[in-house]
Amino acid sequence: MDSALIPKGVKRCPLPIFILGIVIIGIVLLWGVYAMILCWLKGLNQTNMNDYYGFALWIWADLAIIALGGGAFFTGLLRYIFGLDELKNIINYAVLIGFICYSSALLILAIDVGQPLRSWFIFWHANVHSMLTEVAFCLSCYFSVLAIEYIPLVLENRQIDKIPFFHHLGHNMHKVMAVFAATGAFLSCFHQGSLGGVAGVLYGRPFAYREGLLVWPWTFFLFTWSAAACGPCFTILITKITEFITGKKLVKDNVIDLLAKISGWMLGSYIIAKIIDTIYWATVTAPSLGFNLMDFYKDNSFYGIWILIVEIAVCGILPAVILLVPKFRQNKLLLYTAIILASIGVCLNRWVMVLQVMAAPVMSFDTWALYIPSWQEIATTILPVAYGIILIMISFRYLPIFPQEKELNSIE
Amino acid sequence: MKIDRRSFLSLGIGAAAGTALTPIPWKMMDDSAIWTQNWWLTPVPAGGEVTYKTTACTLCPGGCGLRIRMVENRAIKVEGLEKHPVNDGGICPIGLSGIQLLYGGTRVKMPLKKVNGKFVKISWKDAISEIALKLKVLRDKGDAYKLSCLTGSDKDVTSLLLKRFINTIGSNNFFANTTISDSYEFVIKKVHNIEGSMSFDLENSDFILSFGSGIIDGFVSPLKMIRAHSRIKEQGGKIVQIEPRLSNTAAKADKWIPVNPGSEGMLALGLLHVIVKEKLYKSNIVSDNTSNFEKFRRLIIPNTTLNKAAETTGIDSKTIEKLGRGFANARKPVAIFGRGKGDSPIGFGEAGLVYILNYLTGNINKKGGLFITDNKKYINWPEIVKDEITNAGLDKSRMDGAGAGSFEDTKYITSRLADLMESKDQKSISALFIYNENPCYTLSDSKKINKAIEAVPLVVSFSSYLDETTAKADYILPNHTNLERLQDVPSVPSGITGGLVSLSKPVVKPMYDTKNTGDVIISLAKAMGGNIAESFAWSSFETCLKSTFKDQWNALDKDGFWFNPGKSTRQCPDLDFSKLLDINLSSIQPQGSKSKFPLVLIPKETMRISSGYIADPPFAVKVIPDTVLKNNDQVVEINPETAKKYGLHDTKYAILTTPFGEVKVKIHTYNGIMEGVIAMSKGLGHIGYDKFINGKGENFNRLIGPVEDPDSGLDIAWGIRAKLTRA
Amino acid sequence: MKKEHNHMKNKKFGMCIDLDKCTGCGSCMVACMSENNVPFREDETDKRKSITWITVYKITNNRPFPDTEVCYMPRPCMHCEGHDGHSPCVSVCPATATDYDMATGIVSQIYTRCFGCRYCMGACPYHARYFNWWDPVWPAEMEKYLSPDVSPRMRGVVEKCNFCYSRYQRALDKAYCEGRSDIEEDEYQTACTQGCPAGAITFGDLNNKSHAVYKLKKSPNAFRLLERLGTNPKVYYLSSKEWVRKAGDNYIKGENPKNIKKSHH
Amino acid sequence: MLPFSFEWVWDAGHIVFMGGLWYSLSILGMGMTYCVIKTIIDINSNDQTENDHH
Repeated sequence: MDSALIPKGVKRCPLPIFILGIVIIGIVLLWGVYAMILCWLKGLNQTNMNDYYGFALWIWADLAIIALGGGAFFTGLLRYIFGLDELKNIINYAVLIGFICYSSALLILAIDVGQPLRSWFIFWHANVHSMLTEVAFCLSCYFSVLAIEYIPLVLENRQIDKIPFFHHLGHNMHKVMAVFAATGAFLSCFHQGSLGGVAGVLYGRPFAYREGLLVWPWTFFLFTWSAAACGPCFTILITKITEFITGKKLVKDNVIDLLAKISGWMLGSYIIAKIIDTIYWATVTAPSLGFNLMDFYKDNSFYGIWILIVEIAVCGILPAVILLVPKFRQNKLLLYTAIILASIGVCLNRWVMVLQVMAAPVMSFDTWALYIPSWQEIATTILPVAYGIILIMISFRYLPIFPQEKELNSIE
Repeated sequence: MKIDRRSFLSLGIGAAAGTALTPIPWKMMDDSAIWTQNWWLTPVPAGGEVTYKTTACTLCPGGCGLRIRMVENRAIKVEGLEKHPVNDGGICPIGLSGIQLLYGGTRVKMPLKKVNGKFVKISWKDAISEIALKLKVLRDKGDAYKLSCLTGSDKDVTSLLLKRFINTIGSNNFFANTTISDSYEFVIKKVHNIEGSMSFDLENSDFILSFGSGIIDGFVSPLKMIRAHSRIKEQGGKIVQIEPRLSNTAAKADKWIPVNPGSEGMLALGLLHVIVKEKLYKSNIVSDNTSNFEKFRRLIIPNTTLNKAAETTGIDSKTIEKLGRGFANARKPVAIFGRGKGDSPIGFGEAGLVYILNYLTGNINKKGGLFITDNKKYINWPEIVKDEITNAGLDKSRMDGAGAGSFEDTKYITSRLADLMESKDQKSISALFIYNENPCYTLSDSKKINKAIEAVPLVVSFSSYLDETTAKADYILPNHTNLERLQDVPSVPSGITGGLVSLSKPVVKPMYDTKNTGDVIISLAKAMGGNIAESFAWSSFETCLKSTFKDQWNALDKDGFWFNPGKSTRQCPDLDFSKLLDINLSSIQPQGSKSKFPLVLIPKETMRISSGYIADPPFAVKVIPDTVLKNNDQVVEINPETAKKYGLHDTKYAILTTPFGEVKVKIHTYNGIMEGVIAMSKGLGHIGYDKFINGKGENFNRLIGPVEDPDSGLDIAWGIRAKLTRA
Repeated sequence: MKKEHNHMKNKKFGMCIDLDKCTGCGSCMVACMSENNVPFREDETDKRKSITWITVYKITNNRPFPDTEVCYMPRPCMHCEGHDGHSPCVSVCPATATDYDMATGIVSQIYTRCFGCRYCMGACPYHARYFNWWDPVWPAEMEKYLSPDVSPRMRGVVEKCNFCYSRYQRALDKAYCEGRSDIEEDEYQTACTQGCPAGAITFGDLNNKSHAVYKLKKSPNAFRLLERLGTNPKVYYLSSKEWVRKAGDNYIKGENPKNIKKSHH
Repeated sequence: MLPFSFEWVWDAGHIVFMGGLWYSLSILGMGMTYCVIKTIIDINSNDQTENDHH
């Protein structure tokens, strides 16, 4: 029925199955939309956030999905600026995943603020000294970059491509894509960094506070680095999941291997920097403010030192080693382990840098604040996942996302 | 033209681009800012000229002066009146929240009559004539004495008008809520045989020995006490707090001595033992000739006294000796007594001994000591006009037995009210007026009172609020509330050594169809006619007040208070020790069997919870800590060791049982409480009022029963035996 | 800024709270709510959602019975100066909805500018900032008592203590009408200072030698909360008890508070 | 955001930050404008050659 829209030379599942899939995911989406509307109409009392937990699940989700969406900017940087041409076979998907992550982040932010109708104040009355301002500006600018990068792909749809204007537009945009990608990389570095800065500048919160370079705390650089390291892992992960669901090989192993190798180097170097940062913070910064490392990991039922070990050793060193050693990363099972661990690691890092910052007491007589999100928060956090799946389903069905698909899956 | 995909897309893009170029999106953004700033759910308070009005607080016996900030004719904020002898600009959380009682949703808005169990509107005129008719019937039947009245105090003009009214009708059965002041008066009467009360000059003392008095927890005149406390801190005075629990007062004291609940009297005896045995008392105070001192001396000097004191109180004898010496050797020591806020009287056994402790240090009527204040009333009304019925009624003795026989020095025995209300015989209450009091909530064993009051044929409440008792009334004749009404506010003596009266003046016009109770009584008297009308010759309550205060009225009207420092002290005659020879300390033991109820429940009183007639307004409820009230659950304090012993855990539920009832509570473990003791905040668990106070926590008074002091007959119920089990 | 210096010396309003006198009665909290149109709800027992610009903390020395000690600690906004007005919260607000006023040292909050991102709340280690989780509702006739000097806040914005700035404005207006260029110490006092029955709170200009706070802050018993973080707060506490003074900051085991160099007074 | 809003200060922070912002926005804007204009030109030049196909 919709075969006219499906790219030439590839096979897609029958339309009813596709629609059924959309409907199933759509129900989850609607659940999220309902929660979102509740939050907008009734206010943030729908959440379990409180005055101790001003930043909670949503901000974590924002930080995490932006870090995971970091694959787009880093792959773009490698492809367009450093000229790693093989990556053109995965860049489309990286861009799509990035686009989903960033649009989701913006949506969550729009729910998260107390007065959504005033969100534009962040631009209009910008306080340039605030990390959040930097985040907002770079985030929205980079989102337009992603949109610009995604448009040519949409224009490649069989029917749209027939229209000369769109055909030429897509062609012309491809030609100048390097400029956009460069701008995107620049913006992305800054907002990934400033997201790190959000916690790092909080000098009233010894758990988060870091010294740094000029106006940027060390977390600024660590966040950019970790996003560049783990974003591509997430891109590979989603690619592998897509391959599994569609039952097709979509990207050649050498492309994956190249990206995995680069991720390995990034992750390895990142984790060394992270270890140095942690040691300096634990032995110099925190003690100068009156805290022992263990003060941040005791007297509560959740945040133990295990979280630091898991983040650095299990989700940092281990995947870095796997990705760096060719023998390991060429083992499928180990590769999957590594990319999953790396993705979890970066999410865990963001969790710690948002929620544990809020949970840890600062005043000597204050107590730990633990928090469990309300269903509305969970639903609105799942909402972007559902939205992402739907967008991927539609894009995959109607757009030539994987240039190698035709070659790898010839139709008899 | 055919609309194909292409033209549709171009049209869409064109429209979007076109709109972006118009001012529409920018205008909408601008509008959204304005709209969210004038969010329709957020009120915009009207402005106007700011003025200040002087009045006095009627929400507790403290008698603070108030300054109300007005914007046009709206009361905006309650502030303390500067230079007022009680509070000098300070103000407590309840007083501050008074504004919410005025404008809040708990008000009775018009006179109401109960018909078939439901309140219906009634006019003032009808209500008064109906009640007058019922009283006439009562008089005609010869049951005039069965009219009774319960008020919050017997010092203010309105309460005394009520007393005069029921006296004129022909009844002696006037009751006022009994407090620690009744114990003070009782002791003075007993040992000196004079009318008087006590006042403690804490701020000038250098050693304050407090037998559980919540000096900064709302004791009698809370603001005066808190201010005195600050002076003590400035001047370096020493405070020793004797209490089973680390109350705020104990926390701020220089020394906290935990004592077994109820054994404070024994400690006083132990201290007296030390002081008398070691002859540490002022020699000019007692000599061998002082009547019966020698007998008293011989009674207490055996070492068994000290040992027994140490055993009962749980304080070792060394500490008692040291404390006794320290107290006696201080330059200006004073011992203050009355537990917590002083809401309940204490037994003569304890009160008498602590008084002697003061007496022997020679601090009576001395700076920094204990002052005997004059109880002389400022009321000087003409005698009531009596008819035969009046005379017949007044010849009868009080139904509760106060003022006669062994209780001849006692004014009211409120603990017998429930029985009098329920009983069907001669000694029964047929009509009850209730003013500024909420017995269904505040009296011990409130469950019984709630049942008993239903047996009274005519209950008239003058309350401004729909409280527990008022809900059970047959008629509600709502008084103007605070900030609306004219009322004298006599100061309670504790802490104030001079004569002081403040005036509560209306700062706003009455919001609803309410009437000053003073005016209602005068109208009711006039409706009764005859000698009763003649006894109430005033044209209005205001003229009554003016004629009562005569010369003081100008000061009251102008400054809001009349103060004459030092005027009201009384000479201290010699002390008769004979009354102390057979002192009774046994009744202080908490009720209940130790085997069944291994723990002792004591009340916890704080400035943030009003535990009397007035319930906590929303602001005050808001500042109640979550270790006292969590959601709607009452939280009780116990020592972590006790918790461990009974398998109880912090923040978890438990069942609290006493001989009088059982409630579900939450546990809060706290190091600042003795093992085996449970502390529960008083003043919660209301069921009248509105959702901002209702159903929050449990009523402490429901868990205790009345305890009659064998000497005074006063209800000295305070703590009780209890048990906690895991829920 | 320089012009202002020549014209009139900058003020630095601050507080000294005597913890030996504070009785924990809660008047300051209620006085503040009443002065500043703070709303209330049916259930306020979740203290982490309850708006109390000044909050009284109950702190203990954590010793077992009977050596337990308790101290109350009222905590208004500290109006941190940080380093040259770089207070923890002001620097992070993305929409310039909160400001450090160099002329008074007061950290203000512009409710109509705030869009509720709550970053400032995360930045404040004192939990002095509160979010309006609900629309404010004043039941019955209670809207009548709202003060026109302070605008009620709408849902979804952050609010906090502003040292009763509206009282400062009134005092300035009065002085201006009377032809004076400056106000006296007692003309501008916060609601909590005025209401405190114990007289535990002293408020004034920390830069003005004739003000009571100037002397009090130099007491050997004076300390500030979390000085080591460099927040440079303008609220001083006085306590004669060492454990209370020590509770004002965090110390590593074995550290002697006396040897710790703290940021400038 | 704009030099005439009152938060605007001509200090290094503002110049660097806003400079970066407006620079990026300009590149994006100019890039897209270029693509659109180029496309319109392309279509017009192609129209002649491709007309026959329709």
